[in-house]
Amino acid sequence: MSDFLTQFTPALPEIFVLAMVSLILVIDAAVGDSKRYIAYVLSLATLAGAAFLTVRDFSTMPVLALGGLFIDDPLSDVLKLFLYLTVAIVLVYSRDYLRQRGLYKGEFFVLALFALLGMMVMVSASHFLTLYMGLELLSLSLYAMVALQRDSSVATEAAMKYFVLGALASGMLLYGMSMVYGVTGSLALADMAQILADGTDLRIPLVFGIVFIVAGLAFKLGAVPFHMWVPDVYHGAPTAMTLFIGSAPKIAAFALVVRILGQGLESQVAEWRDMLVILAVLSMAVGNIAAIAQTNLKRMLAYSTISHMGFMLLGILAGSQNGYGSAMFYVLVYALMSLGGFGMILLLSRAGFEADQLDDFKGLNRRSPWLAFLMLLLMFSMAGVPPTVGFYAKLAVLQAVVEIGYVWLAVAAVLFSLVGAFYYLRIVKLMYFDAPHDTSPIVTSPDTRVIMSANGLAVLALGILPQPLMTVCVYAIGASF
Amino acid sequence: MFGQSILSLVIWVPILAGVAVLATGSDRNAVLARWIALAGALLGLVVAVPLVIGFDTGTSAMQFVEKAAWIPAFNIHYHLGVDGISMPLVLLNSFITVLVVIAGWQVIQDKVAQYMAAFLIMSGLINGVFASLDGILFYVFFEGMLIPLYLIIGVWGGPKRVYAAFKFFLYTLLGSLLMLVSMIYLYFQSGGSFDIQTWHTTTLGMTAQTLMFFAFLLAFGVKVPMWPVHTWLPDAHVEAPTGGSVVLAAVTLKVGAYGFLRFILPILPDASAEHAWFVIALSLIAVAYIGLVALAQSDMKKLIAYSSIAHMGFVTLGFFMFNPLGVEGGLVQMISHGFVSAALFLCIGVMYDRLHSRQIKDYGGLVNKMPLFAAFFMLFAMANVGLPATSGFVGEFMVIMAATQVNFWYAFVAATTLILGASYTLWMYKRVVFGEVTNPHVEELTDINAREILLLGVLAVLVLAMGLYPKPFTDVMHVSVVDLLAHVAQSKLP
Amino acid sequence: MLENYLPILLFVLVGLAFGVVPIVAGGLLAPNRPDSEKLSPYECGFEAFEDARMKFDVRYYLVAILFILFDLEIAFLFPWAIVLEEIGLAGFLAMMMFLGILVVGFIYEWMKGALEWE
Amino acid sequence: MESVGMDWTAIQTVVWTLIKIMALVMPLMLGVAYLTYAERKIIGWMQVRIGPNRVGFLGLLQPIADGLKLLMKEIIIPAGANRGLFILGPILVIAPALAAWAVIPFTDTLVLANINAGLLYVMAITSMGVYGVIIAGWASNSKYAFLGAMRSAAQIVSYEIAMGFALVGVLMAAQSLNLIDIVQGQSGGLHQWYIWPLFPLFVVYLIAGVAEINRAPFDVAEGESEIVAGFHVEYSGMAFAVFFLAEYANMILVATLTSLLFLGGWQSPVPFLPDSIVWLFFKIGFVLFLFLWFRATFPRYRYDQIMRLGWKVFIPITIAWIVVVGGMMQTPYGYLFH
Amino acid sequence: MISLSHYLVLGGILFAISVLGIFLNRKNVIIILMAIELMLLAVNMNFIAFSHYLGDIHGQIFVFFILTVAAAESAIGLAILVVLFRNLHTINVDDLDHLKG
Repeated sequence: MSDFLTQFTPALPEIFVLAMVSLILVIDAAVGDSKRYIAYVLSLATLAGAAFLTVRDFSTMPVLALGGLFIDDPLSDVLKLFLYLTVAIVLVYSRDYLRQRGLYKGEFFVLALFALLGMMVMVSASHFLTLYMGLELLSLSLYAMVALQRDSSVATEAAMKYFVLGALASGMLLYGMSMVYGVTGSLALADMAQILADGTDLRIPLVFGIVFIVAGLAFKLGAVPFHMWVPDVYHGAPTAMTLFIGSAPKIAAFALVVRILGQGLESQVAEWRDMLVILAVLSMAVGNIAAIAQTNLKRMLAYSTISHMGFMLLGILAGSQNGYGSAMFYVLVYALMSLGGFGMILLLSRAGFEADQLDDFKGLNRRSPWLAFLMLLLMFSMAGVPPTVGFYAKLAVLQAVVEIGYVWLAVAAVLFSLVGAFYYLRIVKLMYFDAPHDTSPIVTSPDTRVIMSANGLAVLALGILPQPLMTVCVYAIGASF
Repeated sequence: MFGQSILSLVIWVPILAGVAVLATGSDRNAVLARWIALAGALLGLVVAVPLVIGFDTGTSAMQFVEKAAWIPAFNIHYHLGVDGISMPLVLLNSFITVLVVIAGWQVIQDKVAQYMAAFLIMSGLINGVFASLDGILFYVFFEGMLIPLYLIIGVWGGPKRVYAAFKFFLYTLLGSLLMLVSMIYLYFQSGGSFDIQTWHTTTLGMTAQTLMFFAFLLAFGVKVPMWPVHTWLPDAHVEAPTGGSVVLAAVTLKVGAYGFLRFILPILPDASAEHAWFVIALSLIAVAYIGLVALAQSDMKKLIAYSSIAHMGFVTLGFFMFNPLGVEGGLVQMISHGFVSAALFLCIGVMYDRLHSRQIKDYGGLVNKMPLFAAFFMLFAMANVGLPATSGFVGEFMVIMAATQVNFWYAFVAATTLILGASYTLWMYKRVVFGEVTNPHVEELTDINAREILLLGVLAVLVLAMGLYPKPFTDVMHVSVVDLLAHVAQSKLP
Repeated sequence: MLENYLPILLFVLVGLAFGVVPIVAGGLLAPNRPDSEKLSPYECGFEAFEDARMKFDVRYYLVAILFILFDLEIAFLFPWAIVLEEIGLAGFLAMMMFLGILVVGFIYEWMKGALEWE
Repeated sequence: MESVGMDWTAIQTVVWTLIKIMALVMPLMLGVAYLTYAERKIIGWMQVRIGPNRVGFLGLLQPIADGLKLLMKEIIIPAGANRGLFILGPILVIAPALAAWAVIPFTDTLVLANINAGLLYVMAITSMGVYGVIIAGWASNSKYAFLGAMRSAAQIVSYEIAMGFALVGVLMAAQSLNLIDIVQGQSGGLHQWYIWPLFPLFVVYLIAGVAEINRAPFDVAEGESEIVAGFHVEYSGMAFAVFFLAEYANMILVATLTSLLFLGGWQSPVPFLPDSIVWLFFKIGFVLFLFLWFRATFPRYRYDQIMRLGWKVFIPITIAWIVVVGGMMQTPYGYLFH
Repeated sequence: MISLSHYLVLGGILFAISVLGIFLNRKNVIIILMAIELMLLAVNMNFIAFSHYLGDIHGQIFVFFILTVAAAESAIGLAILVVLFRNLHTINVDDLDHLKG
């Protein structure tokens, strides 16, 4: 009996979140619309509680649990803490926006927390089954979140597209998994890695499986040529949902990629590296070039996401601890910037008005110098200009790529990031050089303003002192591999 | 008390002052912002003074060194230090900052705090560029200064400011990104170090050297700017406010030239020697061709901008002569150009503030209305031409001498600039200052005020001092230059 | 093992035959004199005035969706129920967690009125 | 030549199996026929009427006459109907109703296919019937048929959940999906029958069974007074007869399953009497009588009441009882539930 | 005798059909939903075949979970479809073209 219960200890944060989501679901349905703050406060409390549990049981070495399905290692614990933080910020930013649009429902919190749970399972997965279950819990929650704005035709259309392509991606991933299972006879990543390291003569089905797995992962990441859904979904979804989709799930997607390619298929790096190279180059190229043509900020940031995912893949494809560490750093930094970028759209939006057109940012410096300054930091960070943290993210992945001798890839990457700089600069130009065409005052709640300030300044502070975050990433990867 | 961290102070005092200025907020507190800015700039200059007093001219080693681990994950250090090459540049920058703040005192009425802060922050960053001994630290400052400069051009510039700001930013970024890749490559070649001095002793194959040579050349060449990647400069100058132009010409361009000395020559000596002809060719084209282009300008600012390009051609030419005279000549030319171009842009600013035009044809007969100004303007024009007894003469003379030692034809082509420079500068001066007053607006002009006299006066003293007695300047840099050339002479091939 | 399923296959075929044969027989034996009045849908005696394949209440969809979900949970319960004796308390508790989550979902549906018909 | 020999054995097996199948189906059909007769008679008695009494002795030939009459009626396929699907509907309804019988045991040994997944098979095959209903309703191109089909389908799937949960209880007690094992788990007399420990599940199963086959009082899908005859309003002649056959075959099937799962199947209620197939027939008869009794007694439920009963009463009851059974099995009193 | 590769080829064919169904179908979103289900079934086919030939039960357990997820997925897919239809009054794939740019 006690054995039965102790095996759940590593998964305590997950269990806690699940219990709390269930509670919130029922409580919110019971108290109704007038007391929505209960769900809000409980959600934040859940995140805090989960963070407490994660920190309390922080494991300094990998611990397998639940019959090898679940792993509690420093990587998962660190990523989880960032997930809590990201989701918490999303909840704060979204509050006013959702309330003004009648989307401030208990379902939003429940879906967000379920998505979080899925992500937690993903980052702690050591088995194809848990990976898949976590991924689907995340994906299904996200589909529903996008469709939460039931009376909006663009939102539902975005949800449909997201759903179809997301399901397709899952299917591809599963198909690849089935092939790898057939070759190795195992679904557990560690066993699989062991068997593959010993060598197998079933090369063809194995490569076949890897191709499908990589394609599935690329779909989930939104890497070109599997990126079609990203702009449509980012554009069509209510901005609060876009904020969510654009931040935390990227962290989980990183975990997914590292777990499968870095841990399970570690020995097959030669097989998947070339595929990732193609994906990365295409993503950086298409993402950055297509972004220039956009007039909608959400759409522009969607293409920018594509290019950032391409950059993140640079770190992964190095196939080394350094590479994974740099990709982790990249993805955490990206989540931070993405939160700020979409958060700014939320902050500037009002009831009946979406600040998602580029023109809405015109003359922001005159309307609110502080917000403009924060946005400036975020944009320069996305462009990778020091002294913002985005620079170190790029530095880290470029270094990983040069380390394996792919200097040409690094050169290509910086050339594309130059293209990227153009459209980030354009935002700064709109905010600083142009006259505002909307002079209505910007109303924000104090707490969102504080968080946004912290978010923007974090980009600068981490840019001046990036070491702590890097230490965390290096430690998490180093202690988990 | 701060003896161990003078360089840090030189960097951070202006930046913190900039933040303090920003904190004054809206234009209601413009006066306060101006005074804080002036105080910050002066303080920045004051903390730089110990660099001169305490400088040991007898050693080529780095002085005032500070070193602390910054990003251990990549072995990146907060590593500062100056030698005879960089110390004068730090001082130049700190000095120009004060001028810029004063220059913008009345002209800038819109978003004063942001304007002043941008300049102060940029000043700190540029000091950082000159003082960095760690590659990534250098890169951070090098890139970071783009942000304030981009805003300065874009927010307070003229009608084509957006175009100019973009062009400037993207050109520079292109070069520096390639440099970044090179630095990462160097990191691995040097066994995991971003230390610039370590790189000076790192062996590199010829192919790698060549590729990196061109990467660095692009990065610094854009900043210098060298022909044919110079086109952002005229645009940026024309559109930038006076302070922007001053900083751009007097300091920013030096950052590019400095990179040649700190990176290209010592790290890639073999490639530098191999491709010296290329740089020399570009420099000579800049000197001669750009001189001709300048002749055709009707906009005074553009004219001075092109003249800057030509003068910077001298600098790079001097560097690639690989002898002390050439390198020192180039350095002197850098400092001199810093004063002269700053002064000229200030002069144009003085006129622009009164008439809101930079077109030569809108002026004429200024001497009648602004005799004092005409005198200052004359001095600086002469310095730009390279008349003996002005600072401009010293640098150009040294470079031409050095070129003669290497190849007569280099010297010959370089010398054409004396003629061309005299032509466009003096022709402009004549059209603007002399002649009849044709424009009714010129009738209403008043001579320069005390603030302007102070600015131009200080610069005039410096220009004359450097022209008459350049020895203290060359003394400071001599040992470092000799040491640098010793490095350059040593092959880095494995 | 597999031969046990032969009768089943045959039985399914027989079942289909029991559907086909009477209809064919009816078609052959019974008179067949269609006319347009006779062929019009009977409905409730009135003439039909629009296509019968109309939109229907979205609640039918809801029932279908809920059915899919619950039916699958039953699929999990079946094997569990059979081996409950062997897997003991741990197995029981594991399934209780599962059922607990299911019940939460059920309560939520109930509260949200998904189970209300009118 | 060997292959020919093998073919011969195979053919022999097939033919022999077909014969057995017919031996099962024919009595079943007869049962269906006389169930309709019994229904009319019993309900007649309950309502103090006589029921059919003209054709044959006591009206015993009435079902035959009905069948012949239907055979001679024209099968009308309405204009606008989808012909293929219109015909397919009834076939898809009757085929599962019969095929389910393949695994039903009548005694320890008398079973056509003794498969381990017997109960699962029954569940699977019977739930196919709903396709026929929906296809029939949709193909008819008639609003009432369509509405009836939708109602019927929603009702069937709703009660299928409760039914499934109820079966989970049986499985927990029997620990086997094999129907013979399930019956043998109830050996030892009346008190061993699963009806006692699983009484709530028994009730749910019985009522859900009635609902599943659209019998009164859950016959809103047909609802003569509301939507004429539901999904088969447009059917006539033998096409209608097939639906009719299927409904009664399903009734007998549910009664049989109830007997097997809860009432000890062919086992004798008392130790001193031998187990026999007769017991099974008796129990089936009893359950069928209950069905008829319900029809005669209860007024028709309203549709929303039906749905509420299924979702809000039965599902909670079954889940709760599963928890109780499972929990009790973890205690020393677990034997009570075996 | 039916060998592993037969199952795999069947799985592959089903998978290919479903992918084509998603990409070539321009008519009806429901067909896409069905194609998605088919895709998961193709995967299940693979898993079961491998599981059987490897003598390893885990593959079949995985199938169980895939089935569950497939059900949840189709539930959400249908729900989105209903909402979509209410907004657009169509489920034609070609009509889902409001998001462009």
